[in-house]
Amino acid sequence: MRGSMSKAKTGKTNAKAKAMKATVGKAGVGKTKSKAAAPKTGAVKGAGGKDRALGLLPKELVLNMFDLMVKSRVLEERLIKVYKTGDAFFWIGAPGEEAFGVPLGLLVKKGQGPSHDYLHLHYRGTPTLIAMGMPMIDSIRLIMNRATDRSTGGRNFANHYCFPEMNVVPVGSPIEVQYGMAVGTAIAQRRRKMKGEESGVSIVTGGDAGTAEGDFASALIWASRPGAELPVYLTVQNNKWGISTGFDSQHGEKYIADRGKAFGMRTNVVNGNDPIESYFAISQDLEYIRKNTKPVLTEFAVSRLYGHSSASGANREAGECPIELFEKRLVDSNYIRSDFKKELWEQYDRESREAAELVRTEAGPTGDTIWDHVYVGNENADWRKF
Amino acid sequence: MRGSMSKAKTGKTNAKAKAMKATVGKAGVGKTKSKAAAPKTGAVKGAGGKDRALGLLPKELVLNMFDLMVKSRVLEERLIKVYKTGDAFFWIGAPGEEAFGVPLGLLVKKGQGPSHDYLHLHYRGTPTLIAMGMPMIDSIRLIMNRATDRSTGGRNFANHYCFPEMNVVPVGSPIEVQYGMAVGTAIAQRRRKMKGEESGVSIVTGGDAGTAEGDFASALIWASRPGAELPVYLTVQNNKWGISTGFDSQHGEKYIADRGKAFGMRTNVVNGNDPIESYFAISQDLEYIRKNTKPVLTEFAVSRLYGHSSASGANREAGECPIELFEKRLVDSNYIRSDFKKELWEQYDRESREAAELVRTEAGPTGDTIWDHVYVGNENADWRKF
Amino acid sequence: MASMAQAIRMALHYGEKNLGVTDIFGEDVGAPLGGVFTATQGLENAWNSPLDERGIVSAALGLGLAGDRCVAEIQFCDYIFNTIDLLKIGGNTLWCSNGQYNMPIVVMTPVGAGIRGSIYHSHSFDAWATRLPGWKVVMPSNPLDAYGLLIAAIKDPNPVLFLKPKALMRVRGEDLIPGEPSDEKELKAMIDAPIGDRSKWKPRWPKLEEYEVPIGKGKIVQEGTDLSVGRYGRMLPLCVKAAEMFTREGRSIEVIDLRSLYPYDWQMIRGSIQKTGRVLFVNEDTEVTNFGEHLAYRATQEMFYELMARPRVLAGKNLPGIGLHPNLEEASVPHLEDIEHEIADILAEIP
Amino acid sequence: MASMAQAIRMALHYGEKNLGVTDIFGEDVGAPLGGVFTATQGLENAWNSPLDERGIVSAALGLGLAGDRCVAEIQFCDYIFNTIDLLKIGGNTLWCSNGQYNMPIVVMTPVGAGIRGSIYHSHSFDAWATRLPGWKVVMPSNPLDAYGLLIAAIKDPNPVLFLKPKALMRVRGEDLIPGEPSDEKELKAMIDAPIGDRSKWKPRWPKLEEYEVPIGKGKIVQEGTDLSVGRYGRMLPLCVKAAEMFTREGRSIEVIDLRSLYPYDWQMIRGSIQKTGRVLFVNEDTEVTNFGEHLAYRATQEMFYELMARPRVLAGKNLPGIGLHPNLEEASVPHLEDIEHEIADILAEIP
Ligand SMILES: Cc1ncc(C[n+]2csc(CCOP(=O)(O)OP(=O)(O)O)c2C)c(N)n1
Ligand SMILES: Cc1ncc(C[n+]2csc(CCOP(=O)(O)OP(=O)(O)O)c2C)c(N)n1
Ligand SMILES: [Mg+2]
Ligand SMILES: [Mg+2]
Repeated sequence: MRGSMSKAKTGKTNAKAKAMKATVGKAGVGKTKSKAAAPKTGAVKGAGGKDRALGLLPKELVLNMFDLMVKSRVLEERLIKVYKTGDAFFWIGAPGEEAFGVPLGLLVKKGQGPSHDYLHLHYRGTPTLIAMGMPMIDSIRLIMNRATDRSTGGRNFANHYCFPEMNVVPVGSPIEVQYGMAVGTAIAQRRRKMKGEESGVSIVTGGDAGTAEGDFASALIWASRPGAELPVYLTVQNNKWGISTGFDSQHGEKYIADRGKAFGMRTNVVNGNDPIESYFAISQDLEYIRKNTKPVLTEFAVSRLYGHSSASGANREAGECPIELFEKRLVDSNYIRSDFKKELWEQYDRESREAAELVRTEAGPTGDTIWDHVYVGNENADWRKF
Repeated sequence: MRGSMSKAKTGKTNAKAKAMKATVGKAGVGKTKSKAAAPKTGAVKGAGGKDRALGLLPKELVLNMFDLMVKSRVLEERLIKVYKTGDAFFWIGAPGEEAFGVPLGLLVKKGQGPSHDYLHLHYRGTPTLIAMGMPMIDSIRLIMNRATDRSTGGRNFANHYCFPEMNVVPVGSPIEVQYGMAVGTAIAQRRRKMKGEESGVSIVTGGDAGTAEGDFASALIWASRPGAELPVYLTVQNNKWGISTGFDSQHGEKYIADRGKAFGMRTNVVNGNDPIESYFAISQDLEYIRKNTKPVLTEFAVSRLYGHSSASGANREAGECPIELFEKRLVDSNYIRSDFKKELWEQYDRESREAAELVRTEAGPTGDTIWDHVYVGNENADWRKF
Repeated sequence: MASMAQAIRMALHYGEKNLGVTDIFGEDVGAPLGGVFTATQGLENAWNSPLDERGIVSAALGLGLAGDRCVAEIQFCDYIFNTIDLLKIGGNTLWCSNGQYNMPIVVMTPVGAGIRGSIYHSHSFDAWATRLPGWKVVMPSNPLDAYGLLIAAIKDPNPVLFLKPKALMRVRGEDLIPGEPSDEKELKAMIDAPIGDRSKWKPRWPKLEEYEVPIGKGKIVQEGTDLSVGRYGRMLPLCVKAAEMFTREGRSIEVIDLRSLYPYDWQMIRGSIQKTGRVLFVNEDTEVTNFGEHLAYRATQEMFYELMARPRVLAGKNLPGIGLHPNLEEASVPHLEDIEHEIADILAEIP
Repeated sequence: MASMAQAIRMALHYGEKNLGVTDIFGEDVGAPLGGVFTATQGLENAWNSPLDERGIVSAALGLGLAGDRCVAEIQFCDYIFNTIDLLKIGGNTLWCSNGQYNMPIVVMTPVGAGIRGSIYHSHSFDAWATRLPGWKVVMPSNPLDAYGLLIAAIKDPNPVLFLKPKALMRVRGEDLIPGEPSDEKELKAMIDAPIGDRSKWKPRWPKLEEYEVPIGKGKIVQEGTDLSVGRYGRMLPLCVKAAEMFTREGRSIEVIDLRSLYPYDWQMIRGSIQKTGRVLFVNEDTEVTNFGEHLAYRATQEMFYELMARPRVLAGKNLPGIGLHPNLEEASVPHLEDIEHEIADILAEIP
């Protein structure tokens, strides 16, 4: 990180749209593939000004993060609209987790197989995937359960992504089991690392309430076996809620991350509503894991801005908005003009609306596909035909 | 404890057999019901001498603990003999855990129902039960699966005790689930306590390897819910083994007890091979729980002296023997004569042999009892008769 | 008329007031939500648990050991599958302890498809539940039965699994619950939590009476002579509809609501089959190693030479899940046309 | 001849040498013990896991996602019941991911009674296993089949449950495993870990050859004409013995070893029943909602008018557990006399 930090200090003013789309050379390998022609930032001065943290990252990266955060939020709001107009049965997603999810997506070593990073996401992964280049339409096809939905073929809920070429393993509904599975991919990665082969990190995300499941603790045990420590990045997004149940009503831990300490694990607590802080934390955590082949447990404080899911209405609720906070900083530091976000928003909104309109014309899966993929190669699994 | 400590300093010399059998008035409520006429201690001088810790407890209590530890060991060795002579299919038990188990049994608030302490034991509970007054023959009937086996009716393995009148809930084979169930009885106790009713503590025991199960972590969460903290005593007996697997090969924690810290829980690490240290620790822990209605997690280092179970031969293996260590201290401090243990041993050995001989003449359960106790009151559970 | 969610709520209220229910708990069971289907709103002893199904069932077991009466909820049966070992313990505690410790607990959980719940809100649990000896298993198909079965479950000294057909939770019944005001709106005003701030809300409970549906007793929902249909839970309305269709065609279909899965009312089923000579068992759990197969097997054993047609089972397809898209869901679990088709087929069979 | 434990060990060795098996793990699976039944002694990639069944299955799932081949063990199937949700994930990953992620893992676990294992070392898992769509389920009854089925399981791109009948683990077979030295003692000296210090021990593996028992294929163990007995695992020797008894009495019993429970070899079962007109399915899992009932149900559906007697199932009693005392165990799971009695009964049935 030091490298990119000092580079950041030389960050240019008047970042161009093209610059906004560029990836940060050193730390990030993810590229955003958004095809929208971004509006100009309209920035007049720069390099962070009084906001010193801002100035520690290259300006293009900072602006790129903002862009992706907005894009992710617009997409989620589109999904909510799709739900509310009756074009989907259910919505669940990530508005309020962009300042954590976007930096994560940018810092992933993207690709397929154990030589790259695995992503064991839960149902709030949109920001990460947007940062990794997922086209909006993929998310819309999923929520509208079309046959064209790559992730699940119209079988599963919104935000239940699956993209093997980016090592995004299937997002499931059951809470917390992803932590145990991340241990498994990390075992595969550790084995390769020990043989001197190229290998990645297994990254897992999940909510605060879910850490009450034994599987979270199980992952702490397995990640820290002496002499077999795993390259696994255990993250928790603490929005202080599990559906209607407040964190503080059920949890005596001050910080969930403290639970790693008994295992001699590196732990952090991070303001996940601050993309700069999140970026540095994730970047340093991943660097530590890659270098030491040891686990890290980091807790990110995040917001839940549209309630738990459509089951609770999917309406905007009170809460710190990471995008608004970030926008203010960028405006205050003259990275963007005050009308910049609106323009960006409108552009992504258009993109998402057009995508939704297209998807609406696409067919759903037919009933006869239910037996597909029970076994590999569609080997018969129907006992009537044995 | 302070009270009994100062009292202890006045401990009498030449403790009589009768004194040995007495319980300590203040701290302990358990009474040993052993009917064996104990040999004389033959002690010539006393009050701990150079062994200051010894002197902190009443001498009668110290000698009583030694007596019960020997009795428990003799019983376990009897069970092993019963197994080795082909009169039982399987043995598992507690040789090496006496210095933890006996003090625990003496400190339990014994009785039936939530106003007393619950015991959620695992399959190494003999010392605790001997200290609570279980007749040896009950244990022998269990291992020989006779119809007279009160605990299970000949259905379950050795050391799978169940004594409702002492709140000893059924010992099961599945590892670690007892921690979650202890949470349940503790909820019942907390409710009573909050209403100002008489209530006890839920005490749970278990091994080191088993703490890898999620249920252990789950109990930490449930025990420390803010404003709903439970009167539960979470103990771990760390013998450094899970069957053939060494603790250090699987666990990155220096101390298991440290896992309680993130939950703001009182934690301790205790030398469970020292009955005096164990007695003080347990006594203070229980006092804390009774007073504060808050959980405690304490780890006891113990020995495993006859291997895991009969599956690994049930032969004496290397390891610190808590009874030998204690005997030496007692001899060195002139609490007992050097031939005292031998006498005591022989007496209990006789008692256990006679019990085994009697049990050998007793009948096993008949096949037609299998449908008994599926439902309460033997309500029919056989579908053929619906 | 009360919905099933309201009926359950009233039974639980009756339980905490009159039957010693000390704890009603699970994820989001307490205030402010009162359960994802509102079935636990306004109850005095309802509380939110950590997000931990194993902890929930374990705590229930402990409460049972302490002799307290509790009703624990697993939010969706889709999330009960990490607790099967604990449920087994619930079912074997009395037996393992030589009759010394009974386990007087109730575990309730919503089951089945029908709400576009996708892969993890559409699971069934009835076939699994019947593989848990020591438990009693019930599943109502209407609010009054839900009320009566839940009261029976709470009073039973054995562990009882109370399966809630989630697609019926909001459906209203045809019979008043004893003590229920006859005006639906009045009931709502009394016991439904308001939208918005609930912190000061308190329910006004009607003066409820005890009403028990004995565990182990089924009910003939519609009498008939040509064919018997045995089902439970959500499949009821469908079977009744199908039966009506055939009535119009001059056939007479008897429909049995099992209500209890274990112990089950064999005398009623047997009597019905002896009358009609034909039987169809309908449920929506996956079809291989399915409880309907047990019933069909038993019918074959005991009435092989009386049957006019093969006892048939119509159940969910043997798939890893139920897909979200309606095309997928409908191809996976029995729906009206499937049932009609099966009935027609069985009626057409000539021995 | 090799015992089943040795056969499994050899298949795993073959797997790590030739089929890319990277991890063989579970509680006490690695050195020094090599598994509670010695089935994993001396393997290069065998390692001990924490005492955590959920962790074991989860890790296997992760390894499967990474495309690695692993064989995970649950020490006794009695302790697999806290992982049913994870096994369901194993079975639905390919389906949920629209065919994008397969799950090429093997989970093996000892099952059944017969070793005086008492309540928690006597459970069966076959009925449960057949309720896990997406999995293949196999269960050998002799060492050679164990070798061939395990190799097939490792090669299969789907998740496979390999059920080990624990009472047969030490029983020797009648056929040599391809590559196995003909002298039993030689094999022992080569691959059995010594008593005492094992820290320097290394196995000398015979030059094993690939041998696959195709998943989904049963085997007619004994041909006959009067009655078909379908069974698997530990029930084989008993059924063969019973069949021999009847042969002496001039009756001819066909015995089928299913070997695969899902997919199962219906063609073989059906062919056999069509020949004999009578069938008995034997297994030791609890009898209500039992896999045998599925097979009996299907036999009834497809051969109702060809059957000479009701298809019968003999299984374990529907009890919460299997008691330790021999009187209890014998009254709970099928034993020789039970099987003989059932066969006699079915043979005596006059249509
Ligand atoms: C095992 C399991 N139990 C229950 C649920 C139902 N459920 C879905 S989300 C949720 C709350 C999760 O809270 P948290 O872990 O904090 O994540 P958040 O939704 O707040 O991001 C619950 C109880 C589930 N999906 N899986
Ligand atoms: C859930 C479960 N998994 C596996 C087993 C098999 N088993 C019995 S004892 C044991 C080791 C337990 O080790 P530890 O918890 O340290 O207790 P110890 O026996 O050393 O006292 C194992 C793996 C079991 N009984 N239950
Ligand atoms: Mg949360
Ligand atoms: Mg241990």
